[in-house]
Amino acid sequence: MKRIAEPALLAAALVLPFVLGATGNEFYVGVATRILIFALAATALNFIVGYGGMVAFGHAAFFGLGAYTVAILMNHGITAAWLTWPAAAAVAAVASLGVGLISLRTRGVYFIMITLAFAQMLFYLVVSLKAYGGDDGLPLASRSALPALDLADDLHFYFAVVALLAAALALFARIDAARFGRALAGIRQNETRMEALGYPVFRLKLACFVIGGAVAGLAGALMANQTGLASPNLLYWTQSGMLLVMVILGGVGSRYGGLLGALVLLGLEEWLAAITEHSALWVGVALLLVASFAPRGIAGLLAGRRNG
Amino acid sequence: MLQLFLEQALNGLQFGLMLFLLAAGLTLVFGIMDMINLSHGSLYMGGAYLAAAAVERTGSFALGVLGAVAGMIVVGALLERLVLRRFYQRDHLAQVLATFALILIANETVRIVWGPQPVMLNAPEALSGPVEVFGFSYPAYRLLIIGVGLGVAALLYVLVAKTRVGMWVRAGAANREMTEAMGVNVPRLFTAIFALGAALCAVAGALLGPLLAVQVGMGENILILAFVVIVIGGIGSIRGALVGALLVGGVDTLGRALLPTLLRSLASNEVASNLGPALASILIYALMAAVLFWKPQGLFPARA
Amino acid sequence: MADLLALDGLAKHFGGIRATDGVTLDVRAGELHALIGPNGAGKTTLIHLVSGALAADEGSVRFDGDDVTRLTMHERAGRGLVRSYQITSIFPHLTALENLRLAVQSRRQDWGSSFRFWQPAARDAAMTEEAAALLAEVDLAGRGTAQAADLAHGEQRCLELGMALATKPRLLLLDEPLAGMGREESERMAALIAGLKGRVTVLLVEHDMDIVFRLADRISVLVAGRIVATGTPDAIRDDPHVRRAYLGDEIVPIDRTLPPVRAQRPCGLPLHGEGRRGDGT
Amino acid sequence: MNLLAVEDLAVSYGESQVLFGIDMTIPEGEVATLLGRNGMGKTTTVRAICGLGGVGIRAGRILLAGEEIGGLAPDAIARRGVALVPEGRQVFPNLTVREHLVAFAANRSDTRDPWTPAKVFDFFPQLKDRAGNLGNQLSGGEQQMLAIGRALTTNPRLLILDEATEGLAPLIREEIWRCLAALRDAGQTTLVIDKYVERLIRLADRHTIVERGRVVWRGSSAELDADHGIWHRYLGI
Repeated sequence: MKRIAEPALLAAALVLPFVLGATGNEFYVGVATRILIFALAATALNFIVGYGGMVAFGHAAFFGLGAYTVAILMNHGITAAWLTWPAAAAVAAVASLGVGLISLRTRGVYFIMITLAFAQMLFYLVVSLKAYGGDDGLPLASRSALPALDLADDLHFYFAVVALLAAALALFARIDAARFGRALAGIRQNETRMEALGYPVFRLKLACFVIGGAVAGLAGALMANQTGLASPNLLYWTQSGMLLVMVILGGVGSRYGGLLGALVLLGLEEWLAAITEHSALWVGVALLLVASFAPRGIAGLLAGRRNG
Repeated sequence: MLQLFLEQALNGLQFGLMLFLLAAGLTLVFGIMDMINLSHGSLYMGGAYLAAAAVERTGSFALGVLGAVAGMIVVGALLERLVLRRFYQRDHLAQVLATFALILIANETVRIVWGPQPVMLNAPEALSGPVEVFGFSYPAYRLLIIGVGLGVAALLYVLVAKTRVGMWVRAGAANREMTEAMGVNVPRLFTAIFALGAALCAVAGALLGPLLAVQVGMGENILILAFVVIVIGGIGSIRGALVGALLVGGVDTLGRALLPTLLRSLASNEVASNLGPALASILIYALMAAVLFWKPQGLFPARA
Repeated sequence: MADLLALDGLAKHFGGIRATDGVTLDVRAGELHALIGPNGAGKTTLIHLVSGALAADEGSVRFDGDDVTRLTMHERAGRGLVRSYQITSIFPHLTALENLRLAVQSRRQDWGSSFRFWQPAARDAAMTEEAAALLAEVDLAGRGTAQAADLAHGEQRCLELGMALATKPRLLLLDEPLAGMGREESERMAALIAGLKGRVTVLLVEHDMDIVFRLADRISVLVAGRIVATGTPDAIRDDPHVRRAYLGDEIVPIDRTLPPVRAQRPCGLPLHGEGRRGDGT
Repeated sequence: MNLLAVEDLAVSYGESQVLFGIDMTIPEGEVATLLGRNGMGKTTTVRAICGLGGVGIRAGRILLAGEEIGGLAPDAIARRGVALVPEGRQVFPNLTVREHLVAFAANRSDTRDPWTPAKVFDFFPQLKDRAGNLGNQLSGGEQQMLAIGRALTTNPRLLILDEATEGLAPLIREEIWRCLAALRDAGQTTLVIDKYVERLIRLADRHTIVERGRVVWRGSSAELDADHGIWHRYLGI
């Protein structure tokens, strides 16, 4: 089942823009790109929440920092994606290392709140950068440049996003099966026992937090390219809430949880906006229903149906 | 300079007291029911809108506030009975999802009823002017807010510290099962607490309405401040909420007023006016991070 | 024999309660040393202090000559001071084999660190082999693919012991390994513990006096946070001071027909489901 | 007249069944005990009687003065006159001693001479000195006295003590035994769990021994005192 599902999924993602093009819906290539970028950010958050067992409520900060890194570098004339995108991930990684070093001293609700606090600090810090747009954000002069692909072309950019998302999903699956991922699984289920076994739990969790932060930074770099703007709103707490909602909606700790969550939430928004003025109301109702009746999210629903 | 400081200190007190009204309900719900309620800010928004509607209908500010309080008590109790109660036993993630959904629903409902534009809520005519205090003039309406805030805080203190219901609430926060075993109907107590929290939100929403804009989304901005307050104070502690609220209100207001001035004496004008407001906003989050770093359970942990 | 573990004046207070009140105790290399005492005597607290789960207020813990009082639990574990848990502490959603492999993987000195992100752990053949061997050693051969949560209580206790062994401890702290077991299961576990003698030094906390007196090389008696006696099983059995102190209830005449220590055993064996949160603290 | 009657009670904890048909009665004014090794179902029985969480009643009935209370909410059971002094005492860390005695005060047995906070302070003079202290500032013995006092202020028809003297120093234990004897002499119906069988024989009228969730023996104090084989077989003594 799974062996067929994954290549099929990838094939569908690759064929999609041609179908949209053939049916005169090119506009939706942009929509799909945006959804997949959020899917990447949510997948990164899911690595922290679902694999590492840490409920972080400030992930948008790393997402936003990635966007700003690309925008600021471009502002200084550096446009090469192979430079700026890794730089975005690196900046986000450094930031998440700092945040994690302090936040991981706390547990549970306090961890939720302290990660939120740091994200808000970064939000206000970015707002104060008047040289880089302040409240209004920093526009990108163009898309980042790659030797082989023409990223300014929406189709090429879409393929780049698909490739990076697929790579990230594969990477996380690989990590999960490796020693590091097994250690995380142990920490998630019984942290005290892992300590007693002699695992450096703090450093393992920190590494998990940093990896998740770095991938979110990469997603931010893509987002800046997609919208042509690094906006402070990318770092605001409601954005962190949205990412967390995607993860919970899709399925915490499920490999495709982030992807499913972004797909369903943003897809639902897009669809409802087309048919009703008050789409947010129905999105809310849908989320409430999922929260009430699908404790393991959409991934749980799908798995449940397959097993049952 | 002294006058500026005093005036800003009063502003900080006023803001802190309003934050306390929001944080008091939030900390009880959080501490006792172990429930993260992101939609608490929506109750505040609901209170402001109801007050605006009631003032317009009755022409009386006082009646408007009372109407908002009565309305939000009903809304709060219904919300608890029909929706939130299902999530007490669930994990925090499910609570985040559900109450985030409630924010979306609340915002859109308000938009449907009152439209997307901000609505007007004016301070009562009689209090629109300034009065003399400590040798300088200060808006009378803000003094009213301080007065009401102090009064409600005192009432809450008596309720929680001196009455049997208050003892149940504290006992319930520390050990729910034992409280039930002593004969307290905890589910009913929860509904009452939630309704009380909604009433306090309504007071804050109605009183702050004339100062801040009554608009969709007003709850989200202040919600996070309320969370900061209760985390600083210690989740579940009313005393902690009061101390935390006054700290956050004071630090935020004084920081905004004084930091740019302070920076100007250290750096260029331009840097100061750019950096000042941001630093002031960051201040309270830095405060919270610092508190959690040294006291990971907040200043007044409710559970020993 | 040299002392592998030496506690000196170890104390821990909770509010006004002195859970551990100046414990001085030596465990010699290679011995099986049992710690007994009535409920609430502070045995669990002492285990926490030795393993590093709690920080001592006073006194010191020396392990193999080094002062480890200030080390964290995982640092002590890294030196070979390893505990098992009274309330079964396993990874419920991993299989029995994965539980053991994770425990084996914890030995950095043999395998290198867990910061490996690419190679699937399941393909580490040597690690898997060792985990499988341990599985057999603790009588769980054939249960490797079962989720730990689905194992019977006695099997979970065996798995728990296996995980502690997987770390190749030099000193193993066993906290009530027989808790909640039936007679047969207890005997099976006792045989497993007996099999450890000579291979690994053990500090055993256990309520089942039959088995303690059969297994232990030496016994220490903890009452109200203090060690009141240490000696061979025979010496402890005959020590009138121990009898009186251990019973704690001087008024009760000791005229039962059964051997004295057993006779006054405060009925032992906590079982899962009975909501105990450790004794006395 | 039986104040408490437990009839063929079967109970599960989560997935697994823990009690398999417990029968037990306590006549008005008597003291009964539940005996057995740890983990044999004593605390589960108490939790089922009090309606506390996690315990699911699969079969059987629990009658308080003839009225079915099995499956009621814990607060409803408490208001009908059952008061628990739980294992581990569980005083409220953030309430003062006086507040413990005021918060839940009621007269649930309609007695003419009800327990009041003042009367509890007379009963436990030690608590009076600490009236303003918080629950978590007390020693273990004081906490147990407070837990008993807290239960008494509800004037319960049935008082239940789970591990009445566990973890207490010998002298304090004696004081608890004296106080339980005084309550018995005042006519308080009581169910006690403890491990000091000799003391329980002197205190109580009737005893029930559970093993692996079943009643394996029941009888009077005289019968239990006479047959030490029972002690050995079921209590490991």
